Amino acid sequence: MTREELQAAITNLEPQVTFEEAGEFLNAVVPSELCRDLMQALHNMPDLSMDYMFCLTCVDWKTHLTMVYHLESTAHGHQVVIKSQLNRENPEIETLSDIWRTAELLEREVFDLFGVRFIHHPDLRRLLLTDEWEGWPMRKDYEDPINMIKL
Amino acid sequence: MEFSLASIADSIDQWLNAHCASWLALTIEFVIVGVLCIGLFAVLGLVLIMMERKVSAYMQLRLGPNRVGPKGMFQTVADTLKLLVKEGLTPAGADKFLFNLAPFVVMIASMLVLAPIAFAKDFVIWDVNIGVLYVSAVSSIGVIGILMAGWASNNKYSLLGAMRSGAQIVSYELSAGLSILTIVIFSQDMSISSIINSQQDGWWIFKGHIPVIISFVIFIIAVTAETNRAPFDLAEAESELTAGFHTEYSGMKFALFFLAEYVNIFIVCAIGATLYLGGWMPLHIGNWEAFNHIMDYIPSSVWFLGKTFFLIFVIMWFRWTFPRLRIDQLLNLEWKYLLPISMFNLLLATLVAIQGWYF
Amino acid sequence: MDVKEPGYQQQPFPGDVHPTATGGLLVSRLDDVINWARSNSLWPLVFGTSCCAIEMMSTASAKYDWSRFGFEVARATPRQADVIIIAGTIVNKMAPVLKRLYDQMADPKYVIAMGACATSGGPFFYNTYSVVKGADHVIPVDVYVAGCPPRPEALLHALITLQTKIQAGGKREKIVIEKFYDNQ
Amino acid sequence: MLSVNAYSIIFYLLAAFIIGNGVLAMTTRKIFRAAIFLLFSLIGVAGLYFWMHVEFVAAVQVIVYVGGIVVLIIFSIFLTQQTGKDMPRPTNTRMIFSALAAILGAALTYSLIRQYGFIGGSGDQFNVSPQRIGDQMLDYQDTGYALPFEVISILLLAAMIGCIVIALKSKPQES
Amino acid sequence: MGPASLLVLIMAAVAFSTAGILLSKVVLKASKNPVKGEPYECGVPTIGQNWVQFNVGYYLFALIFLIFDVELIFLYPWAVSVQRLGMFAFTEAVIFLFILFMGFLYAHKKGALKWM
Amino acid sequence: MLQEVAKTDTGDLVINVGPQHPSTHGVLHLVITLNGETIKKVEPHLGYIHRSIEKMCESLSYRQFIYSTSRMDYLSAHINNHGCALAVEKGLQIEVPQRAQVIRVLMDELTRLASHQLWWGALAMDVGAITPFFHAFRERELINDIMEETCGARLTMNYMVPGGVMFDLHPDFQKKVKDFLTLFKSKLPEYDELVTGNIIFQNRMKNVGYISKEDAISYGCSGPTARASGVSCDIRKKYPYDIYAQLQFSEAIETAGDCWGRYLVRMEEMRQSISIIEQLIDNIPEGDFVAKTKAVLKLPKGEFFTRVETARGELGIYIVSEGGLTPYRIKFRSPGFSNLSALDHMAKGQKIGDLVAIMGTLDLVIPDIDR
Amino acid sequence: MFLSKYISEVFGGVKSLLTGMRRTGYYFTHHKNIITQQYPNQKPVLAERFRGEVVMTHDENNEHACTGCTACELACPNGTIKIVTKFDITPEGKKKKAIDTFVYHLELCTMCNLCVDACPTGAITMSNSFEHSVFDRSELTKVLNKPGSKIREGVE
Amino acid sequence: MNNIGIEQILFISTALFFIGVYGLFTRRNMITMLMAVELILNSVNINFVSFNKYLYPERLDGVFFTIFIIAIAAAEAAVAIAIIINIYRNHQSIDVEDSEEMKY
Ligand code: SF4
Ligand code: SF4
Ligand code: SF4
Repeated sequence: MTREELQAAITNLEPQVTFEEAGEFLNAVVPSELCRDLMQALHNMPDLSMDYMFCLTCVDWKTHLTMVYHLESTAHGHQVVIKSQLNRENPEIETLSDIWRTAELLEREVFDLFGVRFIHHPDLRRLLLTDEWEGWPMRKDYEDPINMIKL
Repeated sequence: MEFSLASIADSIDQWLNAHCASWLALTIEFVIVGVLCIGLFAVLGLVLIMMERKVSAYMQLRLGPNRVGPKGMFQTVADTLKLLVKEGLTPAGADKFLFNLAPFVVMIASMLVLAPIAFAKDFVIWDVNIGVLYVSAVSSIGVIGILMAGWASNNKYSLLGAMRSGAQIVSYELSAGLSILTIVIFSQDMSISSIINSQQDGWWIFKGHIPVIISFVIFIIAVTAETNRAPFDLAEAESELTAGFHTEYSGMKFALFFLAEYVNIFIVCAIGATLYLGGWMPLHIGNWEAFNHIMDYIPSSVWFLGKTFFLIFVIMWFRWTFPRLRIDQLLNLEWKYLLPISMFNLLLATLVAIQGWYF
Repeated sequence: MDVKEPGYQQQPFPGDVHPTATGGLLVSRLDDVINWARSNSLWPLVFGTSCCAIEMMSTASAKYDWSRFGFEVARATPRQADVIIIAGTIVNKMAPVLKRLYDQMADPKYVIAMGACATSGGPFFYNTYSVVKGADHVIPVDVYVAGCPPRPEALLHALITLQTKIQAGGKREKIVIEKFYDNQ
Repeated sequence: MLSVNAYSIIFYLLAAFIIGNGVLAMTTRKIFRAAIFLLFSLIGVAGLYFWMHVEFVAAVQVIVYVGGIVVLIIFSIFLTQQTGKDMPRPTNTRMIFSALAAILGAALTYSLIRQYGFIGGSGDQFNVSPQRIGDQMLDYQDTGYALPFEVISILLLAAMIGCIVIALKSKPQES
Repeated sequence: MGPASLLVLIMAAVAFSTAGILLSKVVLKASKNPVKGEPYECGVPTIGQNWVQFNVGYYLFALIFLIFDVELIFLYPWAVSVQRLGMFAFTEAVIFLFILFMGFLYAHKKGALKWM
Repeated sequence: MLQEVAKTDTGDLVINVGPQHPSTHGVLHLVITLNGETIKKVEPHLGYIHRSIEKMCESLSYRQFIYSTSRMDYLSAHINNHGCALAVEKGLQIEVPQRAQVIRVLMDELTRLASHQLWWGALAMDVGAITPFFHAFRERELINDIMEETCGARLTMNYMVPGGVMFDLHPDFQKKVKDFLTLFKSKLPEYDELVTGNIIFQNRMKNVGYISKEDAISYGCSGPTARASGVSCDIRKKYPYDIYAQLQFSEAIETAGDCWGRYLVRMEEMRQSISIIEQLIDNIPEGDFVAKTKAVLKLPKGEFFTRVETARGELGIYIVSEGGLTPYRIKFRSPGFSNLSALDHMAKGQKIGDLVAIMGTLDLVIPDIDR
Repeated sequence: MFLSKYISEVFGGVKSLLTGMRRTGYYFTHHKNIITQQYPNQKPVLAERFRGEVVMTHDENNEHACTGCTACELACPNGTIKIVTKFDITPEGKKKKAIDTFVYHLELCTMCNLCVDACPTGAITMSNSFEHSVFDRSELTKVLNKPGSKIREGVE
Repeated sequence: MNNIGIEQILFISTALFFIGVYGLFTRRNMITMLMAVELILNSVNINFVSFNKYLYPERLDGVFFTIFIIAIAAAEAAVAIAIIINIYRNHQSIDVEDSEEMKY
């Protein structure tokens, strides 16, 4: 599918989605409550069949966090980026780990580094850092005077 | 043949008996035997480990130890000395008694097997009349030492490794036993000396042709497995169980396991050489008197050691070539291939022996 | 904890002959022999955390072949190892593990810090939140070797350096580190 | 070839070894150790056979008991026990009564043996070569053991089938 | 030498091992720390108990091994005599082995020799 | 007492494999639940080499951050650097000279070869054959020598810079590469003799660690791991970068999905890499090896995503720029991370010995996973 | 049928094993394939581009080309280089910035070559030396400008 | 010291027998009970061999009996352990008192 068709199809699925113009992929921004339903549809719709999640990450914009999901269809070859904004104080979003199995570890990583809580995630624990670690190190305001020596 | 170990032993015996009371002479002889055995143990360990390192090095395009002493010959000496003065720790949670007993059991087992082995003509500690049976009996004590070590260490890897090697050793004892039987059938005796004497006119591997060769192959495979050598080294499979049953052992206690492993290799190869390649018996061909006579000039101990080291080399060759089997494949190999084959081979050998179809 | 027992430091340097009691003479010789054995039989623990481990493997490989020095008996368990070569970055989560491994080694034990990361945190010294700035914050290190990664010869050189240190009975101050390569 | 004294010293050593390990095997509260002491006791018995110059039986004893039964017992201990834990102590009364019964029984039997006063030979002419055993075992006359030889194979077959049937019985429910 | 040599060998082994183990105790003053005595499990504390029971199929092999082992000891005296006694002894062994082979086949068929 | 025992003992054994374990190729920590020798569950614990590279890159300039990526997947150091350089070039819209592109691809493929050689030796060592490891390093050392001569380092080269490469090729480069290729092609049959054909090895590999095509996609597997299950996912084919589009090579695909499939795919990839190098080695165009760039690079505001095929699979580099001197956020989508997540799926129901084989064929590089 | 498959399996397996053994046996007997370089005895052959450590080149007059512009310090990704500058009085009486100490933390350096690339005057280069083993890590912190060295005339 | 005769050997076997009996009485664990039984069987074997050797040195029947007893002991041990393990699987315990309601 071309970018336009994809855009139309997604709008069709979820009218609240907005699109960003720039970027090499189609960037769709979806409210966090609707994210899971949209994703489910993207994965299951036969003409979309976004079965390959090749990246899942989060960006801290100081005012809010943005979840970024990169999806691709191995059958059709089209890609899309879904973004979803979360508030910084209490970031929460539904898990996708049952749709894409790879999301389980990736979401744990995002939880570990950004503190985003994934609702219904089967096993949400720190992944990379020790269990006693405090704070979310990839956030922009993270300070750690002991471990972090600023250049 | 003026020079022979047997004559030296005899003269010592005579000299001692002539000069002291018989009980003293006996005690001294025992002490000499003990010291000799310890010496043999130590030397075997040093030589075999060095040999292993060099063999592996050459197969792997490297040089191997060459910097400690001339041509690296003292490398294992250094290792041994270091192990001697390294701490031998006992884990706090271990069953201390059994943990420390296990190396002794393993050592005693492999020391005991030395008794019936004929190192040269008439040079044997105790030519027991059930020779080969004795060997397979006593060597099975070693497995208890391994199980003990594995259990007493209070470590999961050790326990797993010990269980593995227990199952493996007992399984492969069967086919080793069956292939030994083949030779017993041909030579009609179990004692090592008469087995060797039955090869006066040719080694069994030549005389007994097909059934003996099959049993030889099975024997080599089985003893490789019994000594826990690659490709059957699951008990200490580094990549799976770190170091297997001796994970918690250090210093000299570990060295004893290590040493016993190598001495066991020597022993099984000595048995293999005795059964199939005539032990210390020189290469004799039927009744070619001249040829046989020439061969007799080589001392019998050289024959024995030569054959044994050849077999040891083969076993090392296996180790540095093959990947390791998985535990179920290992047991499959024994129960599905080696055991049935050796059972049929046994009958075949009997038939050949009874009908006199051998040379 | 301390690897270098004070008893050893008081022993004379190899070659010195004690003119006093025979006992003293014998002990000093025995000590030299022991140090010789220890230095020539350094069995490393298979411990590599990252990139430097690959160069450590290269050192074991045929071209560099640390078995020439008798180092090749890499043990998987710390109980049987003599030297732990810290090949790679130590991060905060790994530090307790490293400490534990070191503690579980049987005496005598030696440590080589291989590469920039193990010596000082190296490339990850600044602006990282999870890297230990040098393995010597965790365990005592005997020999440091810089480089990122040090080439296999450099690791061999570190091992030779460690050997000289052991042979001298731990008195590092007196030992001159010998260099074999000069690039002119 | 050994002097009489050494001969008997070895015997007493063996006796002490067998009985000592037997007692330990029956009284230790660690089950794995019990198996090991049992093993030593059995090895001691094998040593006794060697001492008596019945080498074949000694070897059979070692092969079957040490290499087989004890290994099997150890495996079953691994399988069924919390091997690190001590076994519960038997109650004192039971211990005392059992000990009394055993000691009294032993005393009685031994006194009977003393009374009977076996007049054995020195056993010197006793010769048990494998050839003799083999010949007699394969002999189908009255003195031979050909029939038991075959029957034992059936017994072993039965045992094997029995083991497999029993052991595999509860397998499916596990997995 | 007779069976007494076994005693000698045992004593030699014990002397050798004891000497080796004691030497390090004499020469080296080992350091102590609380972690040293703990079991080594790849550098992290162990999970759960170490002396756990073990649900493994090893024991089935041991069972069958035991049976075959007994068979083996009967074959030894047979092997010594068979060549002298000739065909009759051969048939006896054929029957003996055949019966056991049946058991082996049974075990194989029942999957007892398959890894659990 | 009866109930107590029944509750506490399920006959399961939980053991740790790693973080210090010879078969985890680094500091992966796996907590394995065993029933007998059969694996019931594998739970990876990561982070033992989490070096916070992503955070660090946020304070490094666009020229500087590339070096840190060679420390991630150090066996594909060039390819990582290549990906980063591509991302920066995408942002700055730099045209890379032809010569630089060819050099880059040559280096990538040499790296891939070296990485696969190491994998081959390490896999053989994991399943217990030690000699192949040394034979693999014999050839690998030759590549290292070539690298050292041209790039100045053996492992962490930092050779690719935005706009091209750091140095021109060494004059001996072509000859050395050709020598190496002839030698390596004569040694490949030896690899087969020693390992591929070996019956023990085949039995260790076949029907072990199976993963289906759907599962492989769902787990986000890429690279040889996914291709062994029949997923066509070679970025060099799908989204060709630099001059890959003009090259003749085929994507190695197997359908077996087990360790044996992964083994065959990697062996085939080695042959493909050889053919790529052969196509290029005589046709290196003349010209600049680096494009003229400003001394200080500033990416425009926006998001840039590049995907490259490392020896382990698809590496994604996601740069968010706010227009400053340093990236605002960088995320490395590492192939090993996703491949690792499939480990539990693959290892369930297999033996411990198989776990080693599975990890060996996944070819994990732990710093690549932890970053 | 079953039997023939069984037998061919056994023989195939044995043959594959023998092939492997032939290969290792070949190497065992052909020692010319050994590729070991005996490092301390044999000098290693290093490529001239090999990056072993950063050095500052000094000519025979003990002069270097570093102006103290700190470009290298800025280019270095991990703060390996610290430059302490001072002001020299030139013969003309003008004040001129020059380096006092050029501190180089070898223990931090990643041999990435970025500093050498950045240096406008080519004052620093990568050298081949690699034997950096020390007993004390503070010995790895080096001062690159030799004592008493001066900036070469004409370098700006 | 006297020469060792049959009496001393019989003393060992008696002692071993009653040690086994003691174990059989005090132990409540099937495996240890099995061990006790093995000890008892061994004492019998010692008797057979010694009678054979000292009283009827020209014959071999004692030896044969011993061998057959060992064989049967092995078979018995195998079956016993199979049963024990089976009981354990069903009852999670091999204490004899716990498995009185055994359904076999
Ligand atoms: S020093 Fe360099 S090569 Fe070594 S681990 Fe650290 S980053 Fe990797
Ligand atoms: S070395 Fe070069 S870049 Fe660094 S301060 Fe000196 S002149 Fe400037
Ligand atoms: S080589 Fe790299 S790390 Fe070393 S000083 Fe230069 S810029 Fe810094």
